[in-house]
Amino acid sequence: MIETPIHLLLLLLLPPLLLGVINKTKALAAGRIGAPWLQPYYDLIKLMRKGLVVSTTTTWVFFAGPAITLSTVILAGLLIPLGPFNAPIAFTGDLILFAYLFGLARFFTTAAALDTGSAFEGMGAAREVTFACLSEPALFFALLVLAKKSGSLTLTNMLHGPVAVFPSPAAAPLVLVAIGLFIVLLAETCRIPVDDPNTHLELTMIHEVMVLDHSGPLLGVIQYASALKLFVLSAVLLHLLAPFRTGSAWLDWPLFVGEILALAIVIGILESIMARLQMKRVPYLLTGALLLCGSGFILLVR
Amino acid sequence: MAWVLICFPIIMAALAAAIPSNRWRPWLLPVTALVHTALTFWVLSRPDLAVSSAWLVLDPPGKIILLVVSTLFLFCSFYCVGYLNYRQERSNRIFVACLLTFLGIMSLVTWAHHLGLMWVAIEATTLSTAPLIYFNHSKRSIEATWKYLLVGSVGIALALLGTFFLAYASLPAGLTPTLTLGELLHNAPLLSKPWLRASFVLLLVGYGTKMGLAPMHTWKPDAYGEAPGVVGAIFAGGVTSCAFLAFLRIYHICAAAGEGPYISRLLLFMGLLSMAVAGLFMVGQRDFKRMLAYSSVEHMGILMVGLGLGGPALFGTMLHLVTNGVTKGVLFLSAGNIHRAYASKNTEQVSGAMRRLPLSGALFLAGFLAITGSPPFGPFISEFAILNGAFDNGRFWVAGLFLLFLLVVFMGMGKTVLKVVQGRAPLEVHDTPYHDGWLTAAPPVAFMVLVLLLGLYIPAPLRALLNDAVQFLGSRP
Amino acid sequence: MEMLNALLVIVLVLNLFALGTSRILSVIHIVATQGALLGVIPLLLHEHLSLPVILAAAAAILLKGIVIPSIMIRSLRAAQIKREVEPLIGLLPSVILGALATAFVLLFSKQLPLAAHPVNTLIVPASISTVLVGFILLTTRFKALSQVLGYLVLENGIFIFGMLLVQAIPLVVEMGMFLDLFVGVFVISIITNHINQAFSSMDTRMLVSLKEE
Amino acid sequence: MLSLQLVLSAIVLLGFSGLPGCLLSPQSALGQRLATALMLIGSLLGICGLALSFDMPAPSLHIPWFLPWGQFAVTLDPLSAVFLGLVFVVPGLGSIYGLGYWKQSEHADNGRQLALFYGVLAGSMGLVVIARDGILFLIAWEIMAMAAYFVATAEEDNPEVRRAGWVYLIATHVGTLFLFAMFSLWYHATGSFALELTRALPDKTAGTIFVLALIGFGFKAGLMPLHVWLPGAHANAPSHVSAVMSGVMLKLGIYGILRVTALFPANPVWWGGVLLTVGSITGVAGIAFAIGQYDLKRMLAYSSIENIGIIAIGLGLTLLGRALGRWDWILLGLGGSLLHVWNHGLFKSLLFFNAGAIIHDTHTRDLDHLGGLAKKMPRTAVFFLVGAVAICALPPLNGFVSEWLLYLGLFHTLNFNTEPGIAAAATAAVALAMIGALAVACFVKLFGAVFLGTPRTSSTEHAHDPEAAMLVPVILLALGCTCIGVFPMLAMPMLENAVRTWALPLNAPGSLANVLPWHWITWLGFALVVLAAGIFGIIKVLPRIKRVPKKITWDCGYAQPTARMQYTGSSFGQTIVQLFSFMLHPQTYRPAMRSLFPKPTPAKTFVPDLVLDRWVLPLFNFAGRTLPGVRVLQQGQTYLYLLYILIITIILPFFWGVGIPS
Repeated sequence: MIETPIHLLLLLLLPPLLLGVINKTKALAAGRIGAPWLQPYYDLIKLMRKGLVVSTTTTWVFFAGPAITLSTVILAGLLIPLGPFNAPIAFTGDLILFAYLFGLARFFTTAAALDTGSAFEGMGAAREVTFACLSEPALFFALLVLAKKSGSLTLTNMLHGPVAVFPSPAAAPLVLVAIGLFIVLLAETCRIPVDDPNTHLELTMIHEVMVLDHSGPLLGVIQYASALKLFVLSAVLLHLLAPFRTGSAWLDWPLFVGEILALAIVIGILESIMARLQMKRVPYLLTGALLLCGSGFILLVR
Repeated sequence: MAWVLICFPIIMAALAAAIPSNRWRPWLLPVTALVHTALTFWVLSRPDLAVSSAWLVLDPPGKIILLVVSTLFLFCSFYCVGYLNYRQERSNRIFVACLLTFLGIMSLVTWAHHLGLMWVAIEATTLSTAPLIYFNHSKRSIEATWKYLLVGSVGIALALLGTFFLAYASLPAGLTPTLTLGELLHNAPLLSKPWLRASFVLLLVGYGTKMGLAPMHTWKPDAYGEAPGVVGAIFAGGVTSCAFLAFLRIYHICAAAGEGPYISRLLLFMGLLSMAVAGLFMVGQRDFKRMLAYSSVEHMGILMVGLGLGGPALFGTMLHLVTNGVTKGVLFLSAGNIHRAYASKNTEQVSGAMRRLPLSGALFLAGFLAITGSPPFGPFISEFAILNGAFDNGRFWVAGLFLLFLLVVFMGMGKTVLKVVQGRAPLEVHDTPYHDGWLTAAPPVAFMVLVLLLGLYIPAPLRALLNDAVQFLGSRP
Repeated sequence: MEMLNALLVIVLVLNLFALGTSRILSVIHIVATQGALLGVIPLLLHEHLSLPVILAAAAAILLKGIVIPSIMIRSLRAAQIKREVEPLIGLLPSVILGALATAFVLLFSKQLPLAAHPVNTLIVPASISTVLVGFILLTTRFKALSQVLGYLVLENGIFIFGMLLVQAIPLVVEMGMFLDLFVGVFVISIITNHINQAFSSMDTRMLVSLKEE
Repeated sequence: MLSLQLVLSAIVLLGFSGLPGCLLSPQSALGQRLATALMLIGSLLGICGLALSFDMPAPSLHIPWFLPWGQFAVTLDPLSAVFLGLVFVVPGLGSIYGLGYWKQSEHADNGRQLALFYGVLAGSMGLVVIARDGILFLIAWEIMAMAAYFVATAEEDNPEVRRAGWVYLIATHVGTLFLFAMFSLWYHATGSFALELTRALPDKTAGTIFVLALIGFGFKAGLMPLHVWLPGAHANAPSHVSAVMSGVMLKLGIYGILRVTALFPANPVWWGGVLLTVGSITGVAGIAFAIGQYDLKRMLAYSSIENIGIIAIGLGLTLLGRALGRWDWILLGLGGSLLHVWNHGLFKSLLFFNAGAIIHDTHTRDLDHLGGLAKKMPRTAVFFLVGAVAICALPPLNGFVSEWLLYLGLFHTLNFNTEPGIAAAATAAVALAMIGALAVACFVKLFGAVFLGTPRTSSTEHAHDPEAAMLVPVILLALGCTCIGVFPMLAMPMLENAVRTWALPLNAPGSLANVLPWHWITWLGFALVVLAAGIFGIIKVLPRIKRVPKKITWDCGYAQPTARMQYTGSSFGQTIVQLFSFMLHPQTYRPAMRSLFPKPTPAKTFVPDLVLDRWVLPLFNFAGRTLPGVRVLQQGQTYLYLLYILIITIILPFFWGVGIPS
């Protein structure tokens, strides 16, 4: 029963580290020393202690956005099994809730963006909701495949089922789905090639441009939430990519942390070898993901 | 008894011709109508009065028509008084006299069991109604009357030839030729088929002209368009019903002769053709009285379809005679009021009737919904019964076309009606003198009540009468 | 019988004359003659003369031969119009048409299942072809009066057929029919007068204000 | 029995609620108050009736009547009860709302008529739901359709309203004709009009009846491509009328399909397949078109189409389940659809009421003229937001619960191993996901364009929160949405009974109340609220947040952002419209730069309805142009008329014995 506290601890504390790892990897790949691993933590703490400036046009929605986003991501995190351990909350159909929590987050993030009445943030919001129309179906195709494979409608059992890419025979669908999910992950967490978290060319951004007006603690909350999102989605993906088990809890926790950091490194490498796609190309990429997951499903049920 | 029903109105007509006062003469109409209706109901309640002689028998179909005609005339007669009050500038001597004569002759049609006599009566209706169309004495009304007379007379002449053929049909079989319905029915199977069929075609065309089946309907829009609204009502409810009854006789004989399949093809063809033509001419129709004329054509078509389907549809057909009659009363009378209030019957000028004449406008709209077969009005029951008939003897194509044409008619008619009823009334119409009065508004309301009643509750006696009629048409003495 | 057939042939010839004549007055005369001749038919058809037969004959001669034509002539006088009929198709073509129709009917009548009694093959075809000629007159003439004449010819044709069934059609009905015919023509000629007053012409081509525009 | 009597009296009260007002003067507010009072009394009686009927054997009443066929047969079974619930809630609230929104004193020339037909509409809808005889059903159905026409065209002096009404009239009449055919065929097949469970009919007949019903009722429900009348009618009707039409009347189309399918003991697989496909298409296309609109109420109308699509998906799953004998699919599919029927009834009326409040003050429905209303009408903003979140099926509100059921049902089709084709049904879940994402886009656009940012025109100057009469119904509806969202298990027994009524012959263990972990929904709902509130609070109480300096929006350093620089609703939807342009065919008018110094010219883009504006109207215009060509046949020449007679006389004998069955 020690699992739940550990789960909570990892969920709440680990995510910024992923960002740190990614940035460090990119820096090294670019031949720089880069910011320390723990830089994201420092940023968050600083932001939390900073003051706040809000626009005269905004209303309470502007505050509600970050708050609701963070809470939904935390709840989503509680539904996900980390490594071989069960999730704190698991019930039939929680996978739907998992997906729709992100929908709720999207609703309020975009609403908060529109609340400022700025053209740029409206633009970002429009892009966010548009790309979701493609990534969401892809996610559901993936869920269908996993559900079919595992025969369960509970995320924990589903992800602990025979869904890993290589040990299981006839893994072709799973490979497709894994790739698709990975693209969805990149899109949802606004990484390259979909979005560039640390550019400052507003016209080309999706997520960052939505939060232009959020400052201080609000910005902190938002960045923390996106780190959590990255963590949660990576944890899901890991069940497909790295189903390694040792059997003893003492080894499995560190193993899981190692895996997820490794995934972060992969993302970092990817970001440093790839360029961001043109905005009008992004839909093609996401459609690709949709098709991958879809064909995975077809392969499975044919 | 028959003689009273037939002669009393004609005597009153003579009286009307004699009365000098233009203002009081119209009141003869309601008086006569009341007596006539009372007598009618008495006759209907007393089966023993139904046979007056070999030639004058009131059989169930006749009873239905008599009932319709008498009621229709009763309500219309009150309307006439109101209408003629607005038309004091013109002498109504001929108008009233002709109306009364016409009532008598219609009663004769319902009683006649001798096809020759029947023909005489039908022709007489043509002649006695011509002056009614001519009431306005305008160029247009002359033209309408001329066309009505010429087309009508030619049609009726063909009907006469058909009647002769029918009589002749018994000669080849060595029977003595006769025209009394009873005998014809009795030896129907012996009649020579070719002559029978030929006579059927001629009578279909002849009496069809009077009913206004396409393509013999051409006189109808002109006549209905130019005649006063009340005359339209009496035409669409009365004259057509009488012609239909006349045609019902030959139908009965042919059915008894076992010609069923042959005539049903003809009837379905004529019926669907009429519905289609009516629908086509209603699309984009700007003159709402002509539109009503085409609606009448359509409903004659529906009657034909019902007859052609036979079986379960016969009940619907008989019922449709009644419902169509009363609904046409609503439509023509309210249309007449609107026409008078706007001094135009063209939808270019007429709009916003609901505001200008709340009552008549509402009645016109309700009448439209009723006549197009929307529940809960009477025509829905009858048309639905006919549809059921189509499905019941597996004629799905007929059913499909039937529904399609109903839709076309609904669209064509609805466009015009809504143009008339909705929107804002043009300002200049507010200074026309006409406003809904008791005498001109109550009759259509009464009709509307009947229509609604028939849609929700068919009185037991009427139902019995309809069933008798269906029985009768299936039988042969 | 030969007599009767000869009579019927004359009737048919008169049809063609009616089609071919240009002056309305003479057409009226032709139709009158035809009517009068028809009145004779029943007398020839039924050897033992019964009352209805005689009455029918008398009524026919009186009405078709005298009364109606005089009405027509009066209204023709009343209407100061050009006395020529104005056919839709030329006179000669309409004659040819009528002739063809008559011929066709005569041939066709062989197929008709005619009754054994009365043994006469000409009555039925004669009546039908007269009806057709009536239709041709009705559909190819423009003057109101000449259309009325067409209607009369049509009626004549029907009357010929009626001759076969005198005993079938009781006297009252017979009289009723005559009455109707009479009143009909009477009313029509009244209307033609009104037309003539209102439109100062009898050309029915003027009567096209009521139409679907 | 008492329950049925209560419901019947309620229906009568609703039906005639508008009558007293007609006897009073056009301006008197008394009539309207009377009507509302009668409506409310009726609704309360009805709800009591429903409560009494719960878990009782369904009471029914048969009175023979004097029509050639049929009888006055009504039954109050759980399936009817579900829909009756809506009938007794929404119109009543609507009439309260009307007291403020459509004041008799301000609408003297149509107020009474509106009240009259509003009542008739409500009453007839009640009758439709309990009728168990074909004829009675048709009568009630048509009264409902006509009453809806009259309330929707209350402002018939406005040509646009007339046009929309005309389209509605045609559409509903076509639907009715299909129902005529359907019931005739039913009568032909079963020998009676009684709507009761029959022995199995021959497949062909049953299939035809199903298709006829699907089309006939589809017109009313607004299944694509039969939805043509829906956007216009909803946009141009008074808002409380739109609420009733969208919230309740559309659902009766669904009810019709349910009732007819319930008449058959079993059905082939393809019925379910058809409904699944139609539902998915309707849902995706509906919401995509909604995003393309710039008219507030048209967007809501199209989103109604989308929700009907979602419900249809559930029905498809249900029929599939019955065809393959899978009780769990029926349970989840039908339970989900019925719950969604309820939910949509609640949040769509909520949204329409709020929209009405906005239109009432700003006199415009154009999104691009609104904006920044959250400051002027804060309460309206909150309740609108509740509706928007609910309709996007987001937790913790009611929309999520019904879609959750549907998703689970669709996922259940996966573990059906005998026929692989069936698992394809699960792809409907993907369609549902896409619908969900699009819905978020749609309602963010709507909420953002109307309430957030700064006002785009002066039309919002006089906007303010509405009076109590318009606010109370909104509050109640919002409460309803939240309750169902947080305590869904309360609704389950009712749904359960309805489902079992529908699937009468096969009856299996496993009930909605205990197959699903409802307590988690409740707890997580609370957790979400508490967590969000907590974070909100923490941010607020952080030391440096005590006094927040207010500055203009940091528009990337641009010093003078004006209202016209904002992203408009249209531009917000643009990206998605482009993504779906293969289906939406957006039309754009760009200003043409001709001269050197061009005059200011407007640029605008809009999305016409695919079916109505691209197919139906052109077809009808063509017919309207060509059909009158037959008039050359009737130009007044008498001799031609006579010729027609001759011709027909010659033609008719040619039917002589041709193919006569002897």
